[in-house]
Amino acid sequence: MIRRWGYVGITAVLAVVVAIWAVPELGRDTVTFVTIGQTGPDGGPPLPSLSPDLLIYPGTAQILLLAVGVGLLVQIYSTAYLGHHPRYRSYALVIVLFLIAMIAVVGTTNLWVLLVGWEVMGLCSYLLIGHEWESPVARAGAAKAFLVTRIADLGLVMAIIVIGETYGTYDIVGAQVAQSEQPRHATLIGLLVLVAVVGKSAQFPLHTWLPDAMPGPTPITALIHAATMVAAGVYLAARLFQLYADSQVVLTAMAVVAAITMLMGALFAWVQTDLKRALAWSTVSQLALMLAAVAVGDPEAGTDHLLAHGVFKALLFLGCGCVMLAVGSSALSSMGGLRRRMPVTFWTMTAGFAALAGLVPTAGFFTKDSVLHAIERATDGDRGLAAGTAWVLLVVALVTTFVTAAYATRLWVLTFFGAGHGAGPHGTLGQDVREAPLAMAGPLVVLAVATFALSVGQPLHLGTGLLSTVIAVAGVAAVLVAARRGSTLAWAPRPLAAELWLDRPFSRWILALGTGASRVVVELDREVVDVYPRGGESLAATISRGLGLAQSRNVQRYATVLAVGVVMLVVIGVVVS
Amino acid sequence: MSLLYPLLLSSALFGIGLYGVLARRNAVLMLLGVELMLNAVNLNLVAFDAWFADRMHTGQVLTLFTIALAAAEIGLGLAIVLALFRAVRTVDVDEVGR
Amino acid sequence: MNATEVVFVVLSVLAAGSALLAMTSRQLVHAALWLVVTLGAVAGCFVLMTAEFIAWVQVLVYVGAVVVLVIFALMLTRQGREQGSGTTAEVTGNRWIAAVLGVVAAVGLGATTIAGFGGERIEGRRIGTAASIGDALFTDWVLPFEILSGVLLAALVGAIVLSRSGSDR
Amino acid sequence: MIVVALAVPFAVGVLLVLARRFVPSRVAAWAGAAAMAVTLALYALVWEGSEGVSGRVDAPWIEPLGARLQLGVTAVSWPFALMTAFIGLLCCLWLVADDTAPALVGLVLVVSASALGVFSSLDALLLFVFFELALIPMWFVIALWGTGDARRAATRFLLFTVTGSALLLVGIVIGAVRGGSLELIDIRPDAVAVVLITLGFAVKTPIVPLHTWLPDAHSAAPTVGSVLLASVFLKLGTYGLLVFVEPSDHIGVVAPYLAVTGAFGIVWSALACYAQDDLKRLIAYSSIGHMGFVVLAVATRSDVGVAAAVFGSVAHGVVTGLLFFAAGSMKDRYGTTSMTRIGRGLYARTPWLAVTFVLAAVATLGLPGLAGFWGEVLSLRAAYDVGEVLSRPVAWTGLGLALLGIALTTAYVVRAVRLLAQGEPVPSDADRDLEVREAVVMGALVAAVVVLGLAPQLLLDVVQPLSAGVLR
Repeated sequence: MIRRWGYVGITAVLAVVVAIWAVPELGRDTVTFVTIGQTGPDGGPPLPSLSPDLLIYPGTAQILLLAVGVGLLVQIYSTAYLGHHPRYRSYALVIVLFLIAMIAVVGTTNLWVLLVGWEVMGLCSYLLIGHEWESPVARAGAAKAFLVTRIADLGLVMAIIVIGETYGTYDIVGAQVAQSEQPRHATLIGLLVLVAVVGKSAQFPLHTWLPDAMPGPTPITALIHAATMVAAGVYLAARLFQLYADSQVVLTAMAVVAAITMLMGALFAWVQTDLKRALAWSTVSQLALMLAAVAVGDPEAGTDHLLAHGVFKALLFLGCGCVMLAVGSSALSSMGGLRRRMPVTFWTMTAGFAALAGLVPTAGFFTKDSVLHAIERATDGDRGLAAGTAWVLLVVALVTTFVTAAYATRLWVLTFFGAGHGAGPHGTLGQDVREAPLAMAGPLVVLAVATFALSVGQPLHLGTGLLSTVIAVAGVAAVLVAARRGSTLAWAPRPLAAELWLDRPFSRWILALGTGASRVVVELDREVVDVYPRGGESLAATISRGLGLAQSRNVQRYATVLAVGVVMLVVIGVVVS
Repeated sequence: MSLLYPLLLSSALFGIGLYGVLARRNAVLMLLGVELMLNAVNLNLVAFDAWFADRMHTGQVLTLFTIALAAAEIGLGLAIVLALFRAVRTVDVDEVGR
Repeated sequence: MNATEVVFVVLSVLAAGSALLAMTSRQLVHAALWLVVTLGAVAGCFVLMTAEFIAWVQVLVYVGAVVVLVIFALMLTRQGREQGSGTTAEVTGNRWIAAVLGVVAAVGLGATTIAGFGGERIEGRRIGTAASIGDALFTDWVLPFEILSGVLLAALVGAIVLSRSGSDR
Repeated sequence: MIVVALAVPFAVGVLLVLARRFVPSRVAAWAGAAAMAVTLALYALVWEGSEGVSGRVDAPWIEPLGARLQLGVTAVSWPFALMTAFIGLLCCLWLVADDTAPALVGLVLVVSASALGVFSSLDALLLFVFFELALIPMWFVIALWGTGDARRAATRFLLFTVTGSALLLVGIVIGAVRGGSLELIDIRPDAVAVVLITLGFAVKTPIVPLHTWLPDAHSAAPTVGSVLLASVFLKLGTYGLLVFVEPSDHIGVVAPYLAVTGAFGIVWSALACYAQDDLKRLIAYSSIGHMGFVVLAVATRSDVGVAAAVFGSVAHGVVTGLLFFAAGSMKDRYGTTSMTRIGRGLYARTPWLAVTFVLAAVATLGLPGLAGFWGEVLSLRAAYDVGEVLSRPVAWTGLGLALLGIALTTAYVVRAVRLLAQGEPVPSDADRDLEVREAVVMGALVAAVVVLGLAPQLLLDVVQPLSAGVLR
């Protein structure tokens, strides 16, 4: 027990240090550099180095505080949720390593440090998803997550190299300064960054790893796969936005990706029968919303929504963990009627669902409103994105708002209401279904408070605000009415339930291709490439056999050869002389 | 008498002896071939001695030596053939090697 | 062409023909006997070249000793196979190469001698009496002669050692 | 200083081989470790800076040929030499056990010293002599202490390398004749000689398709043999390419082929790795991939390329050394390196071994922050820059293949981790965690991997002034 709280202590120290460093920056308008890298002697970029250059501005400080805050809460939560686990030490230490990596990604201005943090986050995610490595599902999910994100990360590696070659520095600020003088290679850089973002933030078409990562421990899902790491993709897109802001190609591609992903994620979230997986799809959808904000040229709105989403999605996942601990499963069919037994979880998750649905006065409403407003502003077509694209994006976003409200309500209803319909294997709620312990409920309360507190001081845009509220309320009401009429809320068309078969290339085709190719290579290595050594061998053997023929062990043959030789020598001698 | 007659006979005997050495399967007859070639040489030596007629009679003396050596050679050779025959029960040079 | 030459040519043809038969005969003993004819004819040639001593040595050593030895060897090495089938090729596979080589060697040597000694003649002097040979042998050639006797002795001992059967070695 | 540093391990090694019947195992191993420690210290102290040659020794040798005993280290060779001495030391420490053959320690010393000689030679003929000197002891190491079809694998290794050496010697002679001297700086190989030298070193490096000796040799060799082969021997190839081919005026003849085959080798070896069951074969194939990055970097003929090649080589030395030591630990325990036979769940069965293995595996896939990354990323950058001699399509083809290779590398590493470290544990009697000597050796390498990963400047600062033209 004491050792478990020791890890909480380590995390707390980390959080306090970051807070001391970041909190004063929250209100500041100016940008603070710690140090700045310099260009190489020959005008080209210097060889890569991991300089401790740091850059803080208010958005950065917020995300840093979000990361360490959620991290601390997750550590506290884990002491109760996972305290019995024999491998608690590695679990807790990897979380600390993850937080350090996240701080590096968010705080640095050196692209290589960013990359190191970025990949270490991916590694931690891999290790934590696979924490229950006895289970094949966890192993598969971890491997898939790592593979997909790492392959996408090659985009970031190349983007960094291109940035270095283009602007002669691996420093973000330096590159931005150079870009403001003469922008170059915007499309290339932007597309490469987009690849990395799509992978890390689980956007279409690389989105399938995130739902499959759900076998990981639920606190980890809350921290890494909802609040921080997946959001880091959007953060990166926002951070490097200036470098590709001029490229309409990149912005359009980003908008298209965002539009497809947000609607798709929301629809998939609707049809899920598993609470955790539904929340995962919801994360995908919300990340797409943030990316849409970046695409329409308002990365600030994107990071704001990132912040709010980080809080309420962490809240939802942690609440989901409480529910899972109580009923022993994350399947919606085993839940229902939990609101009396688990009042704290119920009320805090209600706040979370409200934020997800975008209802006033939660932070989710305000930040989503900002995003919608940004999209709406982009429809005049002078912000880099074509007006038509922006209109489509706006419509999709509004439809998504409706679907989001609907599925949030559906999950809320199915989890907490219905007085035990389908509750437990025996039809009634078991006696062991009770409220989560304090270490788990406490963080929920903190996050729920934060869900409301973050809305303080947020801007309000009346037009889009009203519109989105109406749409969200319509979504909520439609579901409530259907539920009241006795619907099981199980409307799930087959293509949606199968998630449009988008996972098939990853789970089957690419795997089969790789396995087949590797077999072919091994065969070729053995049968074809090895031909020349074997050919050399048989050539030597043939020659030696040929020469061996002369060694017939027959005196007469030797004598014959000798005689022929003598005669030939004589003939040659005569002819020459 | 023309010097050519013994020389040409010598050439012919040498060629026939060579053929015998290279072609006969029987080891004893191979040795006979060798004797024929030696005889051809002897013929040459004597012919040149008769033609040159030096005081030391080099050709004839060498012929004598050759004959003696040939006798020694055939004696040793046949002894070897006999030993070989006792070892492998054949004097067929094609089979001895196998 | 005088009488000596006529006799020499006749002897030559006899020697060459019997040599050819000796080297091609299927019957091993016949081959040895044809060799006797050859060696005898060559001895006749020696006589015609006035080398009587050599001729007698030839007859004594070759016809008398060597051929007898060969015939003994042939009989001692009789193989069962040969008695069964006389059709076994007594010559090896490379007899054509051997024949060509023999012809080439003979023709080459003959051509060389014709080119080198075409017009030369042997005078009718008596060169090969026992007296003159003995004189040369025991004055100028005495050292090689003695060495040769050592060689003969060694060969004798060697032949005895070699031909003893494995059991009493 | 360098003479002493070379002579000590040579002498101790030869002594151990000669007195193999009279020396106890542990004494032999400790003596070897002491010798290598002296060498490592001397090599560390000899450094005088990146400009010029450090610790130069110059003595007459074979005057009629113009060959002189010229020793010294440059900015390029010093990292190689340090890495070799370090690995040699760890190999000797690894052999501190009761069942070690003293002769094996001796041969390890001779091999290490020969490799150090290659890295320290400033004379082409001397380099070649050391190059060959390392081969025969290696044959004994593989053939006598190997497992499986060791004799065949060792002979295959020997034949491949000796064939390469023959080409190399011809190339050196041509270059020396044209350059008028056997000094490395003066060697001027013409186009034919460059092709010959490249082929010679390509066998050693190895470049696909000249690689088929390597998996056999690695999987058959004993643990220290595998480590030496991977960490030191392959570097002889890359070092040779760096010293002979990279500065040559005729590199353009071979550069496109080097770039494409090097990058193709990354993909090829990664695919081959994916189908392996034998862990040592897998690591062997992964070495081919890493060398592919180095070859690609060399082919660009740029300062970044040189830095990439040096960093890639050194990083591969420590990372793959670590992997082979981990595989060796498994072999010591389970008597096999077949992943299916070792069984799953090493995390639970031998936690520290499993963690070390996973760290090494993650380093080998080039995770940023660990040593393997910087060599790869510098190669990518060199290829993106195109360099002096390549055409852009060729360089970018190499770049694309290399990226694909990185992705595939991740796949096989994840597969290996899944097969070995994760999964429902199947306990076995042989399960025991790291011994002290294993922990020391692996700990040293882990430290090296992490330090090189987090502070690449340590090494890059050594190589960087190369742009001022030390070797060119």
